[in-house]
Amino acid sequence: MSDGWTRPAPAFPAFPPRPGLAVEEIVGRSIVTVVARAGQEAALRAVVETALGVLLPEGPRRVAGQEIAFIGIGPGKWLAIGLPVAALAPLADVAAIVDQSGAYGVLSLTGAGARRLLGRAVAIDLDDAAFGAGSVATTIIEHVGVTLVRTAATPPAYELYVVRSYARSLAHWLHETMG
Amino acid sequence: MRILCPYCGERDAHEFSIRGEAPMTRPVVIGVPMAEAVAALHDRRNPPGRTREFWYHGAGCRSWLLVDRDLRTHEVFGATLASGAF
Amino acid sequence: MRYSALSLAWNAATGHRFWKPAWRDAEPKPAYDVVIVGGGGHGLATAFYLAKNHGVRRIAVVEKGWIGNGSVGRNTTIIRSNYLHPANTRFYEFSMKLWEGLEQALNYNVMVSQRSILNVFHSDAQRDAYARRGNAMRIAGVDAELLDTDGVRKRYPFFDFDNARFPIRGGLLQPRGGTVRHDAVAWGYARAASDLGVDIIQNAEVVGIDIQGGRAVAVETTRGRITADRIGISVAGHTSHVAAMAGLVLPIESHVIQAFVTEAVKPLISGVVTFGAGHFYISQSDKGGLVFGGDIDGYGSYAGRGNLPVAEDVAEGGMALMPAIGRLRILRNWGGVVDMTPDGSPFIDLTPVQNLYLNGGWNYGGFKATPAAGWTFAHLLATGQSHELAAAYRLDRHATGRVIDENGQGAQPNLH
Amino acid sequence: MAGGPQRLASGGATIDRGAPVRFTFDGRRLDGFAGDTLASALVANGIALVGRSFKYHRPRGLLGAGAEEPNGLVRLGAGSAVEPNTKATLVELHDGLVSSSQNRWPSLAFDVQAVNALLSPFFAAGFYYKTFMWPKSFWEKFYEPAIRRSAGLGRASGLPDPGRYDKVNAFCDVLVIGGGPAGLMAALAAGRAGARVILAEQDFVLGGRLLSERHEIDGMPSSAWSAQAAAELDGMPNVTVLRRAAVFGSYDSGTFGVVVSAAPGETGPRQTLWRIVTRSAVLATGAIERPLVFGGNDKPGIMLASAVRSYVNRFAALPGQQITLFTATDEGWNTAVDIAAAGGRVVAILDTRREVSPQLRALAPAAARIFLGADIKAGRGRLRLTAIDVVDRDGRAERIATDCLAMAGGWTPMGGMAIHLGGRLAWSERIGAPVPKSTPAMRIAGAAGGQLSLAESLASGAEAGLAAAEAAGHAAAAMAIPRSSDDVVTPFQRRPYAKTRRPAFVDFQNDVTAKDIALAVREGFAIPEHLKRYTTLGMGTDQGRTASLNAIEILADVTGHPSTELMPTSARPPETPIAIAALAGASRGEHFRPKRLPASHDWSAAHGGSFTEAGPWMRPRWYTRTGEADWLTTVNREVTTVRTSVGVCDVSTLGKLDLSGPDVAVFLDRVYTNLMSTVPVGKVRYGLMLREDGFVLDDGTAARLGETHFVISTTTANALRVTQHVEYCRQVLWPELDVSLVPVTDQWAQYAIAGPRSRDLLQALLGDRIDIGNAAFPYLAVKAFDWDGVEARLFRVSFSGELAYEIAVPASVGAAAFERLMDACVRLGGCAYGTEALGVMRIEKGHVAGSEINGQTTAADLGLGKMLSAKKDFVGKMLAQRPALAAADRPALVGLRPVDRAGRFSGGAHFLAPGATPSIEADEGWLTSVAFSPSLGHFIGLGFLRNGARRLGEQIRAYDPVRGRDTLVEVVPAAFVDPEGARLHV
Repeated sequence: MSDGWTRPAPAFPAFPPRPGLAVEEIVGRSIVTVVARAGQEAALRAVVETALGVLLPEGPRRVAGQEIAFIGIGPGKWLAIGLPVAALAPLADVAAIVDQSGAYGVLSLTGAGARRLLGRAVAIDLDDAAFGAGSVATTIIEHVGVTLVRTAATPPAYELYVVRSYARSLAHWLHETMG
Repeated sequence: MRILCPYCGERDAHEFSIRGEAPMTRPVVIGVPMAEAVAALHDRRNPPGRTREFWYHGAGCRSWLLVDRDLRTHEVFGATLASGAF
Repeated sequence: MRYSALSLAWNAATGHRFWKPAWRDAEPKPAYDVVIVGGGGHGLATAFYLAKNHGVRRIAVVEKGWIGNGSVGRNTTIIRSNYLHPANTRFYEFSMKLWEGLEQALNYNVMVSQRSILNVFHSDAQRDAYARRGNAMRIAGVDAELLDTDGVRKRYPFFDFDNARFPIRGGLLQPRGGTVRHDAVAWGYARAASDLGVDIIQNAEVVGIDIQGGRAVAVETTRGRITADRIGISVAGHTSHVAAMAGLVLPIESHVIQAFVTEAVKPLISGVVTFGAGHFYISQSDKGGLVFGGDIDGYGSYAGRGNLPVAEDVAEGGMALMPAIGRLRILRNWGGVVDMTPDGSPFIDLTPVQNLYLNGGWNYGGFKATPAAGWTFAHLLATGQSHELAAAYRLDRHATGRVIDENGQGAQPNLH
Repeated sequence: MAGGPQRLASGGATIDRGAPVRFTFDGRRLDGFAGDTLASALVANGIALVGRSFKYHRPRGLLGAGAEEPNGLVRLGAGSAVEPNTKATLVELHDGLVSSSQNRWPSLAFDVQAVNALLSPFFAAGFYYKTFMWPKSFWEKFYEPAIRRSAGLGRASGLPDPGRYDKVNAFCDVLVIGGGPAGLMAALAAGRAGARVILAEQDFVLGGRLLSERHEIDGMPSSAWSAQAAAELDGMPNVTVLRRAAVFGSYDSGTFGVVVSAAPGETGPRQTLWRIVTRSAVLATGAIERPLVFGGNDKPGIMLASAVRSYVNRFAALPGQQITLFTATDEGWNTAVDIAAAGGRVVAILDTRREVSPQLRALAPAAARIFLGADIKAGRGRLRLTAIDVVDRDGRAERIATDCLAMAGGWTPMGGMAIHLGGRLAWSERIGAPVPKSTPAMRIAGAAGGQLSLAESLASGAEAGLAAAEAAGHAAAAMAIPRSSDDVVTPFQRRPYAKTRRPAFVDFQNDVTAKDIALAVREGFAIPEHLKRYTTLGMGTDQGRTASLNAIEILADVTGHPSTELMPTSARPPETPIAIAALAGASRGEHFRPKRLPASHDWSAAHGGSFTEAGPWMRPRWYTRTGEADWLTTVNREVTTVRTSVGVCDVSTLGKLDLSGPDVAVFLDRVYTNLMSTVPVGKVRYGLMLREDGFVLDDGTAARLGETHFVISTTTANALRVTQHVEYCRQVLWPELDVSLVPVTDQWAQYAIAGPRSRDLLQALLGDRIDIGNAAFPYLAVKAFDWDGVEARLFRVSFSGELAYEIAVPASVGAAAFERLMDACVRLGGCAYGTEALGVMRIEKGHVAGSEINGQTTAADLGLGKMLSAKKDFVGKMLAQRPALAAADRPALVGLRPVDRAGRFSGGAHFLAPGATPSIEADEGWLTSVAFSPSLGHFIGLGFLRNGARRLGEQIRAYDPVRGRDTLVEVVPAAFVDPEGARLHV
């Protein structure tokens, strides 16, 4: 029995649009941490490919399939985006599967202004040559840990994963910096 | 100072925290003579030159790294995952 | 030449033509009773007290560069004795008493300025921790006061009380804390020691320690070999590699700590202040510059310079505590090399090598300790026995567990 | 005349005569133009006296026209926006600018403290160290306050800086520092080659000396050429041009710090800190001119010759009516030429050299008298230069009336940034100064590298830019060097330091004279570092730019050591002074550090929550209800409600780690002191972790959700440190164990439901979704269940000592879950409770927290010695056996209550025996945590007492002199309420 209270609450306040920059929260996205068991990375890669039709990225990259995307966040560690934890059951023999859907607030940032804004924020080279579509970086913005994903090249599009408890502080910073 | 994290790529050192010089032996386990255990945890060669230290990329991939660095110049020669350091 | 009202007037009248060097720039002799390695504040103070208190006559201080070039010339000039642990309380209070009479002892004005030190706190738990420390001080006969928010506001109305991320709930005040003109400490001790016959030998870097039959007998320097009955190492920041010349491996890491000074402004900050919610402490020099600093950079370093993130962190702490300093400009920024220990406390002790003695591991607390470190290290060098006030600063305390850990961070030097 | 009475009718490379600007200096309303600096506008208004020196309060005028300025320091702005000690030469003039002079009272022209100058025979270098010692007590009462009163130049506002600040990260292939001829060429070369270039220029216009000299490049005036180059750079997509950008430091791994200021009137941050990471840099910071040291060389009106040319050529402002030139170089003569060309009057040219070339002589304006081998015995005048006493090579003395003297003493390359990271300088005989050496990380171009002529500058800039671009992988064709007018620079001839009876200033701002240097040497301060520290030479806001080289030369003369041995070996940031606020950026006030907010935050804020910081988190301390007189009333009500009914508290802030894998139980056995492998699935166990050194690190719970699956909790304060520690154990110590670790603190919102009616609350809320009867769900049970479509976990754990549960749900529905809990809670007569009530109840139960687990205590100290398993090894076991940690007489945890139950005490009090005289030896321990217990009606406390375990029933004093209290207390067991724990199991 569900009376609608299962609907996740937004983590961020709303961001009014600005010229060349749209910031929107993506609410309710499934996010699951997948960690390969010791020595099982190859096996995991095989299972993911057969079961989900996706090649697990090496390193900090994003690879997207039909329903699911994987984001590399550490050696043998990924965030699986888009499918609920139950759908990842086939991976359970070779990986730890931990639901994090409640842990993150996710922002999508699009437009020419997005790169400029994020460039102020992260100490990472966001030049197309260094951080093109599919690039991922787990880093910090103003003392807040984030995972930044470049989802598209043109117009520049990014997703920003922030733990929920810090979302409002980060939103304040974004509001200030967007001017 | 920037460190080439073997997973994340080059990052500023402030994303990391440092545990200190890597001891040559596994630190402390029961059965080691007390003097050795005390030395393993506390003593440092601390050379005015190149050395290996444990760094933790807490703001990135959360890997423990062995960083090869010169204490006089801050030149970072490289970093590897610390798994299997002992 | 003794400094007096008369000598000053006479020299002013004669165009200052007859002043003599403050200390003799000595040539190394082949042998001494005691050789002290390191011409910093501690080394020079040790030489002075060896000559003054113990009558040792043949003393040399060998310095690799120019005297005062180490920690004594690169600190934030703070003196205090607001410690929690009895071993530290006793030692630093003794040091404070020596500071209070230093001008007269040295006939040199090192400008001891007891304008108070205030540690600001932000929570009930921090208040209790500071009360514990303040009470420990009072029990040991050291001055301490616990201020509430209004007490802090009265002294420092320009702190950020109302809009702060970590509101100020009070502070622990040591009225006798303050600052000292740091370079003058080196010069004052050098002059007084030189007057007592101590040889101060600059540009003599120690490159080897000669050990025969387990006894240290001489130092090899870039200006030749010098034999000595006793050798004392007092080379803050560089302890590890000098000790390594005697085959010693010590519980010490060298780290960089940055400090900053602003352009001079009219008096704004009366005493020394430390911020409990960030890494920041500050005072204002007699010339008007705000002198401030924060945490160590955190990584091992002999480079004597820090990096930008820590400078930013320090500035953030400063702006959080006192946003009135925002438009003042940083004029100089320097990095000092400090030897950090696993419990944040120093060593004044014998070493496993006979006749070789160590004064080191001062973390970032060495400057305020200068007189007492010199006094007690001189005692150790003269008698071979630890001075009772420094008896806890033993090299074997990590083996016994008698650690002196003021902040409870445990055996990781860079966390102290 | 528009733009000031001394404004020339035409010319001026950067001023906009169509944009008049009004400003004030010391209350006087004055006119200038957009494109002026405050300094140039003052010159144009005929104002020579701009400030007072630090020590002697001597009247001072502008010396330079740029960052080297030691004298022209003003207080800018008003109210909270005041900016003291600002170099007028670097202030971009704008309409409504308010400025005033400093360090004078009552006025600039009449300054009472100028009396100091009369005492200057006493105030020689090092004076302080020799005096103020008699009698001892006078130092503190009289001397020091007097010294402090005269401290400083400007005055800070004392009000919060109202400015906004920001930070930017940037990455490039080539960072070009300086936008003069060499910098422009370097940026053009690298930019055309396709490299990512950032060009940073401190000025608001690119061009550097090209704006101030009447050179020609490619047949056009040099200022026009630089405007053309600037336009090309501005148009390149791969080039970023930063104007008003002060590069202040070179840091490790190619990182540079730059402060970029907003243009006047620009909205947005006042200043922005750019953190630039570059593959390599080109240093093109130019050189600054050296003053000449002679008696009275500080009279207002005496300037650097290059500054005079800047004022005349760039700003069309004439600094005097009768100008003289005092030069040691050929370039100096250009000054006379430029003044004459602008219609100014050059009275005389004094060259220190005994011979000059006929070509040079031919440059002199016809009316100017020429003195060779000349020296100046004295500059004369009180508030402004009126005359100079000149001696020529034949010893003839003459007084010449003049109101402006231009000094050309050679050049000092600005190479400091090249040695921030430990590079070396080399002495150049050609220019008589130290110059930095190029490295692959930083190539030196133009005057900064001793390439003083324009042609050399342009060529070296192009070469450096190309090399830097190539090093970053951008192949480039060689670049054509533009033709430039000839300005061949003759080798520098050293001028011996002339002895004079009058004060001859080396450091203008700090009033250090040539005599002071000689005195310092006499007293043994004979190397530059000692000299600097003893005399304060070079320690002013101009960072010794105009003083350092003259000081070295004088030192060389006095000591006989060659200059090459005296040159600086290191330099440190900041290269130019930078505002503290610029380094801090936006992290200020409430936003000094980010806040973590639990999912219940909005509910708490709407229901009387009063918040406190807990590490990075904000947590409710209590929930005030209308009519409650004070916080203690509120907390007492919350505690009593929990003890008698039910309460709900957000405990999401505790750290949570999800651990799984085949070896997880083995792993946890090594991490915790007690056994975790024996915890049955579906049960929770309290656990203790030690640091490797044997002291307690943290406590928490481990819940076994499956055979190979645990979730463990940490305290709020230690969450990050424990995560790091457990990762170290996993990755470094035992990589052979197959264990995965995922931090899940943010995934789970977790709420404590405590009190005798907590089961009723859950029953009402959950019905038959989960059996929570005591049999099915006993103390320390854990179970996952479905809560109306939400994955939830229920734990039966208790911090309060009551029957209690914790329920966890994904944080994304945490707010809704908290509302459900509170609805049910309120219906039962319960309430939400905050950290204060939580604290009271844990003290009532004798549970330890951060005040006890403070990094200095052992398990035995905490009364938890039994948790050290004898059956296994674990982190910290070995070193916990060190004698001092295992000693029996360590202070141990006890409970305390006042003997007079109405009495009170506080945390931080120390224990002394009744009647004992306070002393370190008599100190027997201290109180860690104190609370008023509404359950018992009196204060209770926990503390560490020497031999505590054996002293129950004793009376002792809680001695608290910093609060003025001394309370007799009784030692009792550290559990005040339900010591048997019966309530946990009902």
